[in-house]
Amino acid sequence: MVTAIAIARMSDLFAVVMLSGIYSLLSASLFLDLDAVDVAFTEASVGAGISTLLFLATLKLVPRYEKKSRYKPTLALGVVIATGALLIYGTLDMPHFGEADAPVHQHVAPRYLNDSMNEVGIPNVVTSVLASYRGYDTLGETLVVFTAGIGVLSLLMVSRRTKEKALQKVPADMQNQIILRVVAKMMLPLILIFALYVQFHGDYGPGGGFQAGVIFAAGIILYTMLFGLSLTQKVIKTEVVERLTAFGVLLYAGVGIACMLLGGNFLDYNVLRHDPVHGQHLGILLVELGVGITVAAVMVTLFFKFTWRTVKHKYNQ
Amino acid sequence: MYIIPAVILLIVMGIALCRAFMGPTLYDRILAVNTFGTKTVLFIAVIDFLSGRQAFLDIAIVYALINFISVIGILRFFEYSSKTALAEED
Amino acid sequence: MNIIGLYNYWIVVVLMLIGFFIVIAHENLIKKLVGLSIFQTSVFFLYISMGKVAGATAPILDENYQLYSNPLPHVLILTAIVVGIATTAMGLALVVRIYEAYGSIEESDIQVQDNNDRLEDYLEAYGRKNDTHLFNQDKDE
Amino acid sequence: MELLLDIVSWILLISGSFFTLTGALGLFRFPDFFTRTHAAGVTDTAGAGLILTGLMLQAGWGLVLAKLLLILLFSLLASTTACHAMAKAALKSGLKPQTVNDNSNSEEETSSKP
Repeated sequence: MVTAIAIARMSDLFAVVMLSGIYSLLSASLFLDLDAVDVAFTEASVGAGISTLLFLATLKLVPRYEKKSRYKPTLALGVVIATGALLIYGTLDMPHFGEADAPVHQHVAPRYLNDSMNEVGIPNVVTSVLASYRGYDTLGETLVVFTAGIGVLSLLMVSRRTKEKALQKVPADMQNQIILRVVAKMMLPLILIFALYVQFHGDYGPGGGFQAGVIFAAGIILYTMLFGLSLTQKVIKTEVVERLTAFGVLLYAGVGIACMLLGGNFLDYNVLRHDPVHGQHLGILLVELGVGITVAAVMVTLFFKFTWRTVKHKYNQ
Repeated sequence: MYIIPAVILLIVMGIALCRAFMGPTLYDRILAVNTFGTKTVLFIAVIDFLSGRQAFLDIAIVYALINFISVIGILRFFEYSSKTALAEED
Repeated sequence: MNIIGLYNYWIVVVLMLIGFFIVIAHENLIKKLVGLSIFQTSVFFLYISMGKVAGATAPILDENYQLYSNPLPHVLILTAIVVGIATTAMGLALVVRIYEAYGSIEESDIQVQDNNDRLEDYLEAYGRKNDTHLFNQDKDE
Repeated sequence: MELLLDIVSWILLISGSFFTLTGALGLFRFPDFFTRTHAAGVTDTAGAGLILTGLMLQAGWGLVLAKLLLILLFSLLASTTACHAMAKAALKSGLKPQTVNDNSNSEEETSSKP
């Protein structure tokens, strides 16, 4: 909370971004305290990692300082306080914090908790709800991520000729940071293996496609930051990454259609194998893989686009 | 027995946060962010043992990784604008 | 206890208001996006804190534990976070384009420029190109 | 044996906490950036190492131990490297270490950088 207030006050955008990094670390700890392990996982990797990096990448392209506003914020403050009073008045009827018999816990949650072991057969209820019970929803979310990737792609397009010209002129960054490079080289395989572990261990512990995708992307972004775009392009072609974005979504939807072909409903994994529980296992594994691929590819694409934009600007100067 | 390290780590996180708010130069802020991150990693590890359920160490690992990556990212930002880095006015 | 038991909602409300305030009171677009993400986090907190059951543990089934927190909010928020970053990235890309087009990311500057452009079109249409005194002068301050 | 392990890990945890606390005090009280880096960097390593070792003794053989080892490895690598990079970047950007006299730099922070 204090962090949020400090964010509101500061005019140096850079400090603001860093504080928002701390803020999301803090909120992830809070999520952990509230038993939301998977959410803490996601918030830590997304909020503290990727979003900070994206904000920084944008700050490279725009001015760093905020101008003093010409208007007095009294009106805004008034509106905010009025809203707050209404909201607090609204909370007075809410169930107390931590109560077990609140209405939220009555409806579908008991079924998930009691039956998912028999129906889906994996211990992490969050994963089973995510990938199996609410499979449509997750497909939708993956599509949203995909669409955002496409949107950024079209907004920040840099033509190939410009890229090639710019690469020859603009030198790679951080050439002189030898220690950083060596350490990053040591850490990179560990990061990637850990991402795979998160991906495939999501059934049993915290983790899953979303988190693994983000961690994988973070590893690749680390490499890009230290070794420059041209070297990364040799390892991972932009075109390949962009196709992988679509491939993930298609894999997800393909599993659904395969279920239909085998005589079940869309995304009804029970029919994938003879034993429904095995079918669920296979289905969740594939679907999570699809999610992971899409998320990782979209995040990498986003970062690439912002970085290319920076390179282009430097070239134009 | 785990409660003492947990409390001390919380205090330390508070102090690091103060430094991040005050920080005369930007580098102080980065340093505070880094310290805050490592202390969070330790805190989560200790909390895992405190709650007796050790399934959540993955999160601590993610924190350690992300912390490193974001510090590198911040430093890389300064490869471009190192001259303006010191001219901070609050 | 009666009212204190609601403290989690109050934290949510305060966070939400801070985010809201940043969004409406600041003119810098990046600051607005940061405010938006604070707002977002407050909603996440609302959901997650509703799902918490006192004395329960994380919803990963284990024989040693009986009481689990509600997994449903976790699922919703998990996907919401990732979607949130995707939309934030979209917003950032828009900010970059706006900066390239206008040379500023302050809302008021952009508005001034837009108005001037419209005025210019209008004057041109009526053949009064030389009435430049009508322009808002604090275009590039 | 159990008791011995408990005692040792107890000592490690307490001393690790002590180190982190002193480090934080240093971070808070020291006069300029480089001394702060020194305080934070050294105690990060020592404190994190001690606390994680203490936890490891409690963990017993298994996946938990491996994960703790991994965290230890990461924090040893990452925090020291980050401190080094920060000090280097700060020095390059023109931030001068505070000196005791005008002619002699205080050794500690200059020796940590190549």
